[in-house]
Amino acid sequence: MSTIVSLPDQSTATLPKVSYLNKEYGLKSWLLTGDHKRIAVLYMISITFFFFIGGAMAALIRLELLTPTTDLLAADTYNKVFTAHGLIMVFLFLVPSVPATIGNFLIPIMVGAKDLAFPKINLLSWYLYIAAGIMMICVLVFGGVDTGWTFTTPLSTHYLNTNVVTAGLAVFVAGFSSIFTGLNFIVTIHRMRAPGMTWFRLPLFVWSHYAASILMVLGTPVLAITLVLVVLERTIGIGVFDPSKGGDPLLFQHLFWFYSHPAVYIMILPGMGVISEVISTFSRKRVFGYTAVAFSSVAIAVFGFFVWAHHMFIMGISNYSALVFSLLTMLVAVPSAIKIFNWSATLYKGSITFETPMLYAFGFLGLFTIGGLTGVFLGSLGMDIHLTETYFIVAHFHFVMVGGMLMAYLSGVHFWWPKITGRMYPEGVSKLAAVITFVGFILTFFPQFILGYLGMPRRYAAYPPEFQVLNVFSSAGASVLGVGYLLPLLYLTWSLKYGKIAGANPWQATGLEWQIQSPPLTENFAETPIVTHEAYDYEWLANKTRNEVQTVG
Amino acid sequence: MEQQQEHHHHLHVPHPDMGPSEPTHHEEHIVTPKVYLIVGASLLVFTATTTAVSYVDLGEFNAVVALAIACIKMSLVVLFFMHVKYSSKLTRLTVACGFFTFLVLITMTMTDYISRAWGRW
Amino acid sequence: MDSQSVAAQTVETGHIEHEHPPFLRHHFENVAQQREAATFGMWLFLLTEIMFFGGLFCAYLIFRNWYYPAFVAGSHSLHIWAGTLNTTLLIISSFTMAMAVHAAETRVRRSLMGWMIVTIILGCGFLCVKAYEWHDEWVEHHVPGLNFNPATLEHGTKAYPDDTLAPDMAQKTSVYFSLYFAMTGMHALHMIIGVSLLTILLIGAYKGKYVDGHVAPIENFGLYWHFVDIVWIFLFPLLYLISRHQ
Amino acid sequence: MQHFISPVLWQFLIKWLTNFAIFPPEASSIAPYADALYFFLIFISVIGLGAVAALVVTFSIRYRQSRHPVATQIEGSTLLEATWTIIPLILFMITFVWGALLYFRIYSPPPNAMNIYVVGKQWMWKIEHPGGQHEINALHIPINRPIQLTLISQDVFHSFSVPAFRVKREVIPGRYNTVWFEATKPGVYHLFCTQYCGTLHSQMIGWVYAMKPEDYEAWASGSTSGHSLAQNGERLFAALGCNSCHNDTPNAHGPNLAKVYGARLQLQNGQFVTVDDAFLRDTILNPTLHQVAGYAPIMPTYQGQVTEDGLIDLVEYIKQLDSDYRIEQTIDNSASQPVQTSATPTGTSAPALPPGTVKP
Repeated sequence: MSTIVSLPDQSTATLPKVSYLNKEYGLKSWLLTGDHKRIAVLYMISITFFFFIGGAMAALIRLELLTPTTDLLAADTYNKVFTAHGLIMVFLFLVPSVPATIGNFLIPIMVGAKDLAFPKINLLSWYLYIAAGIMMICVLVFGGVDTGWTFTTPLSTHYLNTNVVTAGLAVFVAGFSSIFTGLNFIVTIHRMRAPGMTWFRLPLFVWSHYAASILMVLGTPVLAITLVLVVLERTIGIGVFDPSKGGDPLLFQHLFWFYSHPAVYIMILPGMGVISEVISTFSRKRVFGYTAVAFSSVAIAVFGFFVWAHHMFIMGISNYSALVFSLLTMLVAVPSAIKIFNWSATLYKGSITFETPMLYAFGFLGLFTIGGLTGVFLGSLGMDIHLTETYFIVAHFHFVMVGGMLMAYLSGVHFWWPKITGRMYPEGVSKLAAVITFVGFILTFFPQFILGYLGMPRRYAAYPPEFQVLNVFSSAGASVLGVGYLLPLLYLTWSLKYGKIAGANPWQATGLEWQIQSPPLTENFAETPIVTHEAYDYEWLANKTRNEVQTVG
Repeated sequence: MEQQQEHHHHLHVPHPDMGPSEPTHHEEHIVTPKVYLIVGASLLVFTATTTAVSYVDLGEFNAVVALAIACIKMSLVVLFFMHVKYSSKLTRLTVACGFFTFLVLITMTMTDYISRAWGRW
Repeated sequence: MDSQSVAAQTVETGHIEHEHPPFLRHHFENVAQQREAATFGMWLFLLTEIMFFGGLFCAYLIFRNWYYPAFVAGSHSLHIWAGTLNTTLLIISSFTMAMAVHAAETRVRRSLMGWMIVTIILGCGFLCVKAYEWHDEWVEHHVPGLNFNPATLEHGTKAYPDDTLAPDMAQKTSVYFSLYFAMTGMHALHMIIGVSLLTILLIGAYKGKYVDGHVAPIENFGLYWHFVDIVWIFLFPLLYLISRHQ
Repeated sequence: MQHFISPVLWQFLIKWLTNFAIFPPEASSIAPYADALYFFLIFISVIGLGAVAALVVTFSIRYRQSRHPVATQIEGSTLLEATWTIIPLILFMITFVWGALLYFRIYSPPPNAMNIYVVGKQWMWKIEHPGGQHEINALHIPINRPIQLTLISQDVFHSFSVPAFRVKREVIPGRYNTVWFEATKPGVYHLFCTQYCGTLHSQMIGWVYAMKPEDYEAWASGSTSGHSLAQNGERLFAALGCNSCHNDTPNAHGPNLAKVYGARLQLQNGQFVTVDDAFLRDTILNPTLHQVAGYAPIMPTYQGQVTEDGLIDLVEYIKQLDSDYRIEQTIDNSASQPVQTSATPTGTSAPALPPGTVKP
């Protein structure tokens, strides 16, 4: 199979003498760093940790659901396990996944800046994340919490005696961590671009992070105040959401989903940015319809604020209101469709190679398309009545979040691994991992669509026996999926020491980040770059390489 | 190269290629204390007005007047104390964006609450 | 690409070409860029604050429509003099803060410190009045969840003896007071944070900072302070001035 | 033969063959409509996914590097992009309209529907038929007759879901939600709580027994508690002293409740409101929130004094009041005989209180 990898001669190649990794040593130089790349690495280690905790919870869930009865976990334990899975995966993995790691690493480099606008706030964001993580671990250690990640009132405020307050505060703190990340990105993208880096020369990765950041900055505070009210209601007993005091529990749903629906786009948009970069690089071709893809990110961000009540169609909101929200939900599906088709069209007349990031990106295309289209099922009013709160919705958002975002994250990690570490991951085993992940994913979550239409409710520790066969398939798939996720952990760690030396631009990609050494300098660029070419300009890259060869010659 | 030459002067004009929508270097405009004093005094006058008006029975317009005065006061603070009148388009856009999203939250939530009692289907 | 030699070069020649005041952080090209970035960042933070209070305002709007008589009664039980006094204090403090920014821009240290001290005093004054009001509400059993007693609102208040409420509506005043305490509490929390930050800035100003062209911290704090003022400008009519004429 | 296969796998295969559900039964008049939309959505999903898959696979084969070493740079194509904006948009709009029609079909009960009350609580369903049949985690209904459920929760959010009927409605505290269906096939179907409601959420399940009308009649006459909801309501009405004001005497303090159900009333704030179950329940708990024009706001609140079951009894009683005669009869009854306790648990534990009131 043909490949575009161009590594330096391994017998003579060395890693650069000075890079962000070895400029300073010692724990302190990491924990007090202002360098966005080091913070990105800190984030990457932390979210991997929490991903595997959340993953362990998922494993317990799937094990419990092997049989129709509650034989592995008691019902209350099961509730705590799926709550922990949801809270950790949403707030401690998915929301920060691409933005706080790959985004943090790359956004300043892609816009041609030395760092994010506010390095200290960036570090603060990581510390807030860690604080939230520690609080979440305390919640788990001291008895867990069983609200579900949605904190539905009045269950969370009056009917549970688990650690709801601590969990709520953990999410509150994690929210501020994400606000600061988003704020930093927006300021950096507006104010720190290198000379010549116009808006329409920005890589699509930056555009999608810009859109996601807007959602983080404007949406998260509403979740924060909602959780404050929940905590006050639980501790003091004020009555904003409590029907017995005249409050309205549906108001909680409104405020919660005002954040938590855009949060879905916070999670997926950065992943879409990764896919744009990867597909362009491995087809050696400018992304088809750059402007449309860029604007569709912004459109998703804007429309994302108008659709939240589609989580409440059966809750007794006004029928007129339901109509409006359903219509807007249909509209928000269009930009995603545009993106999918534009990525597919990017392949046309390209020169395609199939390295691991590309395989993950293909996986993303397929799974996200299914996830998006099943979202249309749920946005359609009448269909939603039957499908919501069943395994159909579980399958839908796992296709989008895991099939979409996690595939994109893994694609991105593999794609930029040589840039982050200076070394290549092993190509053969990583391709295997990509295929295993894809197969395992389909096996795990596709049966859940069928279960959902059958009516199996989500968050059930025990279920009627006729659902068992499909659940067994799902659990079997989950074990395959688990292997798919453990493999990268192993071989990427291995590659830190034994991977081939990558050189500055192993993929022959056009982004600014590929024009500097791997791993980069602490200040990213030896001198402020002056940008004279469009994003994804492969002719410019070819000319540049030719000139360099001539100069050296 | 023309472009490169331009960039040698980027001390004062850091991003010359950015569109006109985003002037990065606005003139530092120092507002005079006189302006602050006038704005502060009118804010106090508006406070007195809104308190006084609340004792007059205007029916439903009491709330409208109270909110209108609050909006005027807010505009004064935003435009003068917070210098938005003298700021870049980006700042104005940011402020507008904040209020827009706030209105989305309120109006879209209200679409539900207002229309719940409308005719049954 | 010979990155190593380039790297070595950077370390040596890093920022030589720029004028480089001590407060310019290394990753900015120049002072203007740094200041603009800081101000823009502050504005974005204020956006999050708008949405933070936005959730409360949204709740307020809904419940005011539902339980209007309860909101009238709740509002009537507040001291209008305290609300008006606090509004006045905050507006004056906004003015003094604006003057402090002006003093920093014109690089006059003494007047900068003077205006900051006045602002701190006014802020503390606001908090004292607020604390007095809260104490009063505690005494009157108006704190939802802790000592709320709807019966106190069934038969009118001193200022409004005709304000009788049916028992079911009197219970709904707990929603009003829940929102009242959540809103004024969040606002007061912002005031406390503001006063603390201002004290830290004052120490900096005493040491001679902020009058050497590095106005951004003062300017941005000013934005924060004015924002807190704006929140109160809305809280005042919404909480204190409902139907005072009845 | 069996020992060639592991016993676990063998059991699994047996289950596979005998007990493998893949599509829910279509047992209500709505189900075919829901399934039609479902298959339409699957159809467009397959088309959409097929299009993307075809593009990706074809291009990956035709333009792989070994066959097509140099990429041709293409900026984009407005025509193509407009095509794949407009075609999905049209499909999504069709879905929207279709879905909306289905939604209103599911949530607009026909006027002649038979009403059954459902109270959700942690972790059981209490079903109350107007005829006085009380059920826990079971719902008996006749087929070929529209059934409207009036749902309310006593504590947290629940959700009433019958997959075989393709209907579901959130059951929330503090207000009535409604849903309706018409079963078409006799049978026993799952009833689930689908909104996470605490520890035993997965035990909050039951069965819906759809029966032929004659079987239903037999069941209904065999399982009644002897007192219809309206009769219980009548006793409660008297015990709470409602009739001291709502008695249609010339100097009554409260409005006459005869024929009030379904009437259009003017409120004090000038608005008009149609009296339905939700309005009745709400005025009992928050009388002055919906103060009827022409009466003084003197009615006390019954918040915290009447259980949801009691409220249902009262609502059902007021619904049945179609003449003044009934009220007078109530007054006579309450005067002549003391309130009698019935077999409901509230009554037995606190004999002084009628069923439906909250224990002090």
